[in-house]
Amino acid sequence: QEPLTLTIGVQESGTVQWEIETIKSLGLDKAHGLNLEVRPLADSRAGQIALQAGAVDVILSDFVWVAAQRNDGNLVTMVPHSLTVGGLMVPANSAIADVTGLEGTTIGVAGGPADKSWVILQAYFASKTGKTLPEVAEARFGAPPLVNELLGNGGVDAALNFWQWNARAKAAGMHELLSVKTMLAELGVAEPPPLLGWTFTEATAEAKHDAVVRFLDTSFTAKEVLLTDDTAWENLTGLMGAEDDAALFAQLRDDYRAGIVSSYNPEDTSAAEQTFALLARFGGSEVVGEGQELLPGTFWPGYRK
Amino acid sequence: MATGPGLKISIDEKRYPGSAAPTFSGFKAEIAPGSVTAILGPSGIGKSTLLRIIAGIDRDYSGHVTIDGQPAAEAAPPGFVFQDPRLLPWLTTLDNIRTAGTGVSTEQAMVALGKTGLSGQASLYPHQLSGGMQRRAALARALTLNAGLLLLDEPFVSLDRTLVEEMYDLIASVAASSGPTMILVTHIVEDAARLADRVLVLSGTPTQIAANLAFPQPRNQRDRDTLDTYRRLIEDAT
Amino acid sequence: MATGPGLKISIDEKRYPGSAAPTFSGFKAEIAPGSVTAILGPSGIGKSTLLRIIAGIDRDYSGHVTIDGQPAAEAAPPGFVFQDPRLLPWLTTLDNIRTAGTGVSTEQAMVALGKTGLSGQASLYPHQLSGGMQRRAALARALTLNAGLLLLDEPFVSLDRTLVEEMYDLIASVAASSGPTMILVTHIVEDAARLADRVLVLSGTPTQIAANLAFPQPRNQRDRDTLDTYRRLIEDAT
Amino acid sequence: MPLLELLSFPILLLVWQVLAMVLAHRLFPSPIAVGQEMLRLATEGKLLADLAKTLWRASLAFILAMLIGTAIGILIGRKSWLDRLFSSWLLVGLNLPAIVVAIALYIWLGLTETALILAVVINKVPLVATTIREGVRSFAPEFDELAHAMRWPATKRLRLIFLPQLMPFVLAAARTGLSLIWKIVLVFEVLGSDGGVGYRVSLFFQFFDITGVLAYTSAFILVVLAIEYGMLRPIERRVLQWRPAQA
Amino acid sequence: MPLLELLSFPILLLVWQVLAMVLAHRLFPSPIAVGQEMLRLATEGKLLADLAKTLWRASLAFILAMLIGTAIGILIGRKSWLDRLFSSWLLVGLNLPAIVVAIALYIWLGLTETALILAVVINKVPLVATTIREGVRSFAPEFDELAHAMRWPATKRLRLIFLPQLMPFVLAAARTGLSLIWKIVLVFEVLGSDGGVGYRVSLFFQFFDITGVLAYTSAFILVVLAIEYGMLRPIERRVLQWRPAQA
Ligand SMILES: Nc1ncnc2c1ncn2[C@@H]1O[C@H](COP(=O)(O)OP(=O)(O)OP(=O)(O)O)[C@@H](O)[C@H]1O
Ligand SMILES: Nc1ncnc2c1ncn2[C@@H]1O[C@H](COP(=O)(O)OP(=O)(O)OP(=O)(O)O)[C@@H](O)[C@H]1O
Ligand SMILES: [Mg+2]
Ligand SMILES: [Mg+2]
Repeated sequence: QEPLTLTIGVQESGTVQWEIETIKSLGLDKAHGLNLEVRPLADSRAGQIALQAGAVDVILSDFVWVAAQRNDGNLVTMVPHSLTVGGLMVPANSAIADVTGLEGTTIGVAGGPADKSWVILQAYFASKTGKTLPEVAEARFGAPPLVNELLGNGGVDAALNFWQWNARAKAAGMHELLSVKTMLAELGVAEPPPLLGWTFTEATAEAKHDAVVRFLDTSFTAKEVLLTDDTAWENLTGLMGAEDDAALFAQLRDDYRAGIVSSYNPEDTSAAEQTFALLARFGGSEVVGEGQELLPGTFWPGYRK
Repeated sequence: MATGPGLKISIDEKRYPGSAAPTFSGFKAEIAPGSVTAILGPSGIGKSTLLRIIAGIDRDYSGHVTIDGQPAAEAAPPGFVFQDPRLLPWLTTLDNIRTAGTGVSTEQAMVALGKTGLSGQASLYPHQLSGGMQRRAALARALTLNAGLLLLDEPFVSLDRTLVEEMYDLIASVAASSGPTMILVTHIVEDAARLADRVLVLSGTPTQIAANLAFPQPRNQRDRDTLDTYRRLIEDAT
Repeated sequence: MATGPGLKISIDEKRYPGSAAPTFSGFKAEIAPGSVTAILGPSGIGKSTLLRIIAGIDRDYSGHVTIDGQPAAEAAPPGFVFQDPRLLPWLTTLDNIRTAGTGVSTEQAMVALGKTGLSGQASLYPHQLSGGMQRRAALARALTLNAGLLLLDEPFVSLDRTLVEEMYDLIASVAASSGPTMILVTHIVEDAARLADRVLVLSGTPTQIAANLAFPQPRNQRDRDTLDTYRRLIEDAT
Repeated sequence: MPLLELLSFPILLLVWQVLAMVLAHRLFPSPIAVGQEMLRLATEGKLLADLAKTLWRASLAFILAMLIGTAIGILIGRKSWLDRLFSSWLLVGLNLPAIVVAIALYIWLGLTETALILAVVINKVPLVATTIREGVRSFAPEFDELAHAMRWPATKRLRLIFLPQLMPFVLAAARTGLSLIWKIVLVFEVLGSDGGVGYRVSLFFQFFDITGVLAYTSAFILVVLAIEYGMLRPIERRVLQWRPAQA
Repeated sequence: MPLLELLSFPILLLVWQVLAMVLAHRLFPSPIAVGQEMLRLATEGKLLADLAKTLWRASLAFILAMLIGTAIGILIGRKSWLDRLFSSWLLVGLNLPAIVVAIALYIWLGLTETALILAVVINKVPLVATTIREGVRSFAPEFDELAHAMRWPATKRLRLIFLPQLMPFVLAAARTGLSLIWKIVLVFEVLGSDGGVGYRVSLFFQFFDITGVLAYTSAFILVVLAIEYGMLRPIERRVLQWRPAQA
């Protein structure tokens, strides 16, 4: 089998590197007849630009972005990669016992007012108390590490952050009051939605169909390995930034495993649709773009697992 | 009638950075209160430098220059006509005159402009004035303050003969009314003969006083003979 | 021996923006090739303006000014001594002289400096020169080019009597050797009497030629009587 | 002829429109599309509120930075020992990435308005100071002599000889300064704030909504043009009227 | 007294060290820690390669932007009809967010070195042009008259009267320009490149590794200091030696 070449663009600092490293160290791409080229990127915006500029074939992106782009006429499509979500963190000795305790506090939010977790938290808060969270609590928006920092030094009372930053906070003694997964479940979204996915244009899917399929196979194989094989994690400690911190290592590994996608059925998109609808209702176009529902084709029909 | 200050000048050494010989070395002079002293001497001898030292602008020398006993730099501001007009280009002629001191009123400034024949130019900017007009504006500015000490570096250059006569009268009337001490640097023998009661002629390296002539005042401007004598005396000395 | 160009000046109207009256209106003059013309007149009458028009700098007027038949702005560059020294502050004296034309050699420039008594100042910057030195440098620059037309706006100001004599000799020798057409604006009767073979006296509003005197050349500089006559003639005319 | 001034901007729009029509790319919207979007965002969206927020931040930071920077620039330019001692500090300040300053201030002062404005000011001051210093160094010494002879007090010197000579440098610093400050504010609003043009632009950018980005940008540029032609130019004309007219 | 110049930087380091010791905060590393990290990154990491990449980009962009910006600034400053026609374009250019330019160029030219450098140049040119224009407008008309009388050709005018009068503005534009360009390069390296200081700094930032950020920043600042004291100041001294010494 002649190896096919595919270029993916991934954030050099992202958790996705754990999977890439596994693929490379085990030679999984070669095994699937794929020559996987990896272009490191600085951040997610760089990924979007690289995809638009045609510098890479595949990037990692969230499904809301894909839906919004499709709505805008930019025909991109995706296959799920990760289910991990963030959660609401509080210090160990916090007086906040549950979500109603957020009233009158200052909450640090990673990203900004349009962050998806923040919208979901507002929906959840409204369903529990009937009040509008930003009116009864003060929100401070900032970059993820900044939010963690402020949680650590008392600058905020609670923090809504991404999962890998929460893992670090947990390792530093903070505790998760409520995960976004729980919030979604109580809001009626039973299954966790596939927030992140491998994203490519339909044109690429057509022109490099086989290469894309082989890449997805490779990816799912790697996920399988990471899910079941502890030894595969051993040489990832450096990438994880947990060389001499066993607790952090375990925390990151377990949280990562909890979010691994192990199957994919392009017809079963109900979790994504429900989440999208929720986001559209509570967040509006700032969060989901101009479209009000998840357009068909957001998830690539050309693959299943 | 107030009388201007007396000056004691004693410059041990004044040397410009980078130049081989000092401009002044062991230079001494005294200037009597209320006198009009004309300074003559070849180009580049140090006349303007001397005025800058007296005005307290140049302090990069060793020695003592006192004005009524006070160090030059701390004495009251002199009225100074520089060798170039040195008007502030961003102010009108009128406003340039008004910078002479705090609280110079428009009327005062207009009077000074009138005396130098610039009433019509009050609202023009310096670059709109002719060369002679600029110099007259500089003279008007220096006279506005009624300073006790007037330092005039070739003030009558670029003026036609009629104007020069008017300026002689103006200076003579200032001398007569408030009696400031005046130091007048000039190359024109006539200037010295008409206005000065003392003439210092500079020469040599380092600069020394080569001649020190005293002319009795007050003189009669119509008395051509006396003026001719004075003229001849100065010409002989230079 | 080349002879300088002849000038035909006919200014229908020259009015500065914003000023009520025109500076020139219906002004006509002719200047003979190779002549030395002195222009006298009260401060602010328009002498410098006239030189700027002849040099082709000021083109904001109606009328025709031709130099040997060519429009002023297109004629060969004149040697111009402005009323202020106008040296480029960022160039040494020597380099300032060398800007006069393309390919002025250091030797040529040094010769010009020597003639104006500035050999020792070649490497100084303008701000390090005394007022009189700056003016001599400006004169040296204007003479360097051996231009056919020399425009001199009060070139001998700020010079002591000895230097003025030297400059008279210098100008006379230039006139004798290459015979340029020279226009000399001055307020000093002596300048005109010594150098000019024609004297134009300006006056009035708008400016007109009030007197046009011709003095036969060559003259003997030692001939005091003739000079005295000339002097008196000019004084009477102004 | 103010005709050229009036035509200048329409011509730019025309060029843009023609380019947009020739390229016909999703990411290169025409000015008409951008104009419509701007109108929509102003009426239905939060454009006006965002613009107000950003303008407030930018103008406050601008005024503070100009005042402090000019003062520092004059001091360093006049006293050569201060220059020798502090000009390497100025260089460090110039080259310190905005993000470092922002992080430090956000951590110490929290994600507050004060922190944002202070961060912008700290970022901009070295730029103003550097420009002004060059201006001060180019001062003509003869006016200094004049001031000296007349024994002018410091304030009179400042008003009569420093500021007029500094004017071109102040104008350069002001014109480039406003634009730089707005760009820095954009960056900081992305890092940590809950509104303002920068924040919204980064949202648009997430969806590659270039039309939205340009709508916001154009709104800001319109404000800058209004400031330029309504304020800066008239002031400039008054302040610089002494200058001989140029062709 | 070059003593002050030599002391300037050490004093800054001392102030920093003392502050770091007083605050003793994990996110406020001491200069010693930063120095060690710099050394480590230089020997084991990619600091030198990143620095080389960024320097190359910044210097090329700097030279191009200075040349083009100066030319435009002189043209607009001299011809008032050009100014009237194009100064609003310049304002638009000044206020166009870097990100818009970056996206446009990356998408049209791909993620290439050319696109990056071009984007930086486009971003910087209006700044240089604006500064130079103010300089040109402040030219003394008497030197123009002189040049006119002597019939100097354009090149001689440029060399003998324009450039010397522009010098303070060029110096201001160069000093602020280098720092601005490096900051823009940082942003653009984040958006579309796979190496360089900006790229690495944004990675450090994602882990809140302030020591790493400062190590890279300091390395660049050291280069700038070397350029300043090794090149800019000596050139400046030579070019400006005509100026009367100031106290
Ligand atoms: N740029 C200008 N704008 C307006 N008026 C001007 C301008 N330049 C000169 N003038 C006016 O034109 C007239 C003639 O000026 P000019 O410099 O030619 O006089 P001048 O004869 O050389 O005088 P002086 O002997 O004092 O040098 C003056 O009244 C002056 O105020
Ligand atoms: N800043 C300076 N640096 C070096 N030398 C200087 C400086 N200023 C003046 N000089 C020199 O000092 C000497 C005296 O200059 P000054 O201006 O006092 O002469 P002056 O007598 O006024 O001459 P003039 O009659 O030509 O105006 C000159 O030889 C001049 O070259
Ligand atoms: Mg002198
Ligand atoms: Mg004149």
